[in-house]
Amino acid sequence: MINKVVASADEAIQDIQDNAVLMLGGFGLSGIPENGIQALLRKGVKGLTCISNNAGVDNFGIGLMLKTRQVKKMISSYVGENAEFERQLLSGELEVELIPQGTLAERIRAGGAGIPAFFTPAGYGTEVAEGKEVREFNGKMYLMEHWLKADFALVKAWKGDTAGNLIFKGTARNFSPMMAAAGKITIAEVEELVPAGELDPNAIHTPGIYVQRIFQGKDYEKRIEQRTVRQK
Amino acid sequence: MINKVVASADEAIQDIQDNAVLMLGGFGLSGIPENGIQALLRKGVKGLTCISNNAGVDNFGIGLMLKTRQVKKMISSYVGENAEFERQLLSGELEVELIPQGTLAERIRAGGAGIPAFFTPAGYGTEVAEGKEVREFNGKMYLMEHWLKADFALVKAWKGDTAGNLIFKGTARNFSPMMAAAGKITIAEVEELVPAGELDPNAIHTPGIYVQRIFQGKDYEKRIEQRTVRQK
Amino acid sequence: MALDKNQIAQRIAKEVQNGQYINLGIGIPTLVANYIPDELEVVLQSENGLLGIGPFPTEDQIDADLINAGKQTVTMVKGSALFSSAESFAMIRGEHVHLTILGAMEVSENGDIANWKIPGKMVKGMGGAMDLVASAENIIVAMQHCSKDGASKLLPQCELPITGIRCVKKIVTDLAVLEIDPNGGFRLLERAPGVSVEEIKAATAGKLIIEGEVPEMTF
Amino acid sequence: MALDKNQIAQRIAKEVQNGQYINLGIGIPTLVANYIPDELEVVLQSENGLLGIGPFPTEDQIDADLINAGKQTVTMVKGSALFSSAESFAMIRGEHVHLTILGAMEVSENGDIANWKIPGKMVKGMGGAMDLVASAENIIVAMQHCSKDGASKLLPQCELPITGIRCVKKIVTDLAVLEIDPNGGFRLLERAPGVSVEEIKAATAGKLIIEGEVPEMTF
Repeated sequence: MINKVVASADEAIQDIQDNAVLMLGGFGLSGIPENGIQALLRKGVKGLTCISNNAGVDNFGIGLMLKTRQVKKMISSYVGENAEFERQLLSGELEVELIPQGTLAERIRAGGAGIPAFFTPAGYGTEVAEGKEVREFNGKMYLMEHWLKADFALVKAWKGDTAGNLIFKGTARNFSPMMAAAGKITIAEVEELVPAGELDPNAIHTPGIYVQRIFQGKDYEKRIEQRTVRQK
Repeated sequence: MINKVVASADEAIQDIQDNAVLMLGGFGLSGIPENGIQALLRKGVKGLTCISNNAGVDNFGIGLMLKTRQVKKMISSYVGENAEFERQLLSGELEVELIPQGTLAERIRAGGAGIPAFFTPAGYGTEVAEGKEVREFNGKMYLMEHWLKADFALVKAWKGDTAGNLIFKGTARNFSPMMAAAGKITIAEVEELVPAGELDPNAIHTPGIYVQRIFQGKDYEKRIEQRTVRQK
Repeated sequence: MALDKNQIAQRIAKEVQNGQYINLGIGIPTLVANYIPDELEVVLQSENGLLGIGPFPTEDQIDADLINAGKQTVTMVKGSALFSSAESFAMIRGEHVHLTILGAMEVSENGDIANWKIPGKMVKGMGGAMDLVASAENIIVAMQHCSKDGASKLLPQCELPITGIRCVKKIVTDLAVLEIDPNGGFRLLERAPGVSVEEIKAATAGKLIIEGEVPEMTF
Repeated sequence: MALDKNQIAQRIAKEVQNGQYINLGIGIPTLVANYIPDELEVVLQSENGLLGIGPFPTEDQIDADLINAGKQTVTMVKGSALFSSAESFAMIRGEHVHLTILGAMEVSENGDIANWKIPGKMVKGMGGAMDLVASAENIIVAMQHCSKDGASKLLPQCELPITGIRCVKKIVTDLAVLEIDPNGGFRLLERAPGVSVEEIKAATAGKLIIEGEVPEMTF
């Protein structure tokens, strides 16, 4: 088996240059590559295009990279938890492309799966359709949407092995499996890194072929956005 | 949770009528719905269109339904293990549509995922491309391919629960997860049927939403086509 | 008297049918789950990758890796399944989810819905709403009949950027239950208890269709 | 002397590079696995849903639910992963598989390949071959230089229905190693031990490019 292990987040991201296109896994703050984001902050790389469903919150996740002005453009579906984001957007400092969430997920899947374009009904008749090819199939209208790829994909998994196989946990899986496949270089950080052979081959969410580098993450904060509880 | 359990294969397939379009899971004889096929033989339903990667062998799997002339048309990628098949094909008794295996898998996935068409490079420049829309993306040529759906999908899983969640085993998974999603009515037979809550939600291959009926299968033969062994 | 949020949710819960897979949007729609009768077997889908949403967790059950689409901590029920966002929207786009309940800023009399953007003021993004409204076979909107400044949200046509066209089937507001007529118009089905047809007329800018006696809601 | 099947496989194994993900077709390509040096870290992909094909099983390891694309019983290695056919061809179509080795009935001098159909005689289907040749960055063909009746299988253009166009990079036959020249033609790289350039010329119907001394193969 091919060994994909690198020593640290800093080593994993060392060749990410200014103006790179990145994908970052996560839905809200759940499943974001915390270690990778910290390393990007340390490296100070700028002009990034970040493809991520959300943009973090003011002081966590991608929100930290917005504060340091490292992000030139966000490609997301929902960014409504972030005042700094809204400020940069309204002032024109930040480019933003908003994409329906299912279209975003499928465009990323298409990027990994070698499908340059596909048709979806989402957004037909709305401003999302502007400039896009429209076509009718079986009496329903659809938009043609193109694949999304990235120079680097940063994903965070629950468990991973030295061959790059990944298992996610709960709803922290979200966009990460598709992003892992759509990144030219995919960097996986994991809560628990094990030798190849220790994960059940039948339970793997992301096969190692999609992962170029993997490292043992540390100090996960796993911040919760909406802490909703009930009494026992 | 919605309970999807039916008592038997015969009950599960009772409303499959002549001329129905069926999808049947399996690669070669691995993972085929043995109980469902036996029930179709008993019911004697005719004029079927069968979408399945292979057509079984002479005396097992879909091959049995070819012998009884229940199949009007096969949509497959590889059918080279079946003399009766070849005879019916050359005599014109059987219609056959051959599709590249990856295109077949993706067309079925598209059917389940609400994507009416997509582009793939497979088959460009070959007779598979005849009559199809061709388009260039980033300097490479692609064919437009359409979704495939079925009136009924018959799949066989290793474990399933009463809510219709499925886990497959080994390479017996193959086409079944996509077919489960692409069937209007999906019938799952399982080696082991357990109450909802006993399967790990994180290890499920086919979420129960795609399965309308599930039953405990029996008497699995699991015939092996190429028994290759090495000495200890 | 106009309904409160919980009463709107309670009235919508009556629309739920046995055996349905349901996606509940953020806000009032999330509250619907509290009113679905126990005898109905239904499954709640969360578009971030969960079928079978359970109640909020107790303190000791909280798991940062298990949230709903509103980023709230949740639990799973027996028979839940977890999956990726691509699989989740395959379910939605492929019309496997039977019922979508979501909020709106505006609904037009032909069933258009606007709920994602106020130009120059608010840019949160559409999230999964555009996918949901483009594909669900039944879409019910939960909202206030009028905005805070008293302007009707049931319009001849939407003024805000729309989320989807000709997709809304039914609307439950604090004042009324209405359905979109296939030929255009809000057909008034039920009044909130104590709310008159005249009050609803006054609060509806789009074409209101009234036929015969309009009964009061029951819960 | 012309190579036997195992020698063809052995020579192809020299093309394998460290770190590659490789898809091996049915027949001679399957034999290549036996000759990949142990010191290379490579992973074999089977398009029916397995990364990390191991050796054939011993009698007591046989599992009907674990086969390769040739329907042969196989085992897994440490670090294997299982997946669906859609995921498998996502890997292939998405160019994550670096090297595809497959058999052919005919190869043309511009790199077209035919290997799935003989009109009126044989209809087995293309299986995954059309997907593989449309997407792999490196495609090596393993085949006999001539058919059983002595006709060359290296042609100016394919006569049988083709599987893919301009895709083959290299060909290893019982007589020679050749690569497809970007401008068309079979560039002769190596001769089988004891086989002369003249013999290869005589067995090649398409344009053969010979430059300087052509060395004998080493294994």
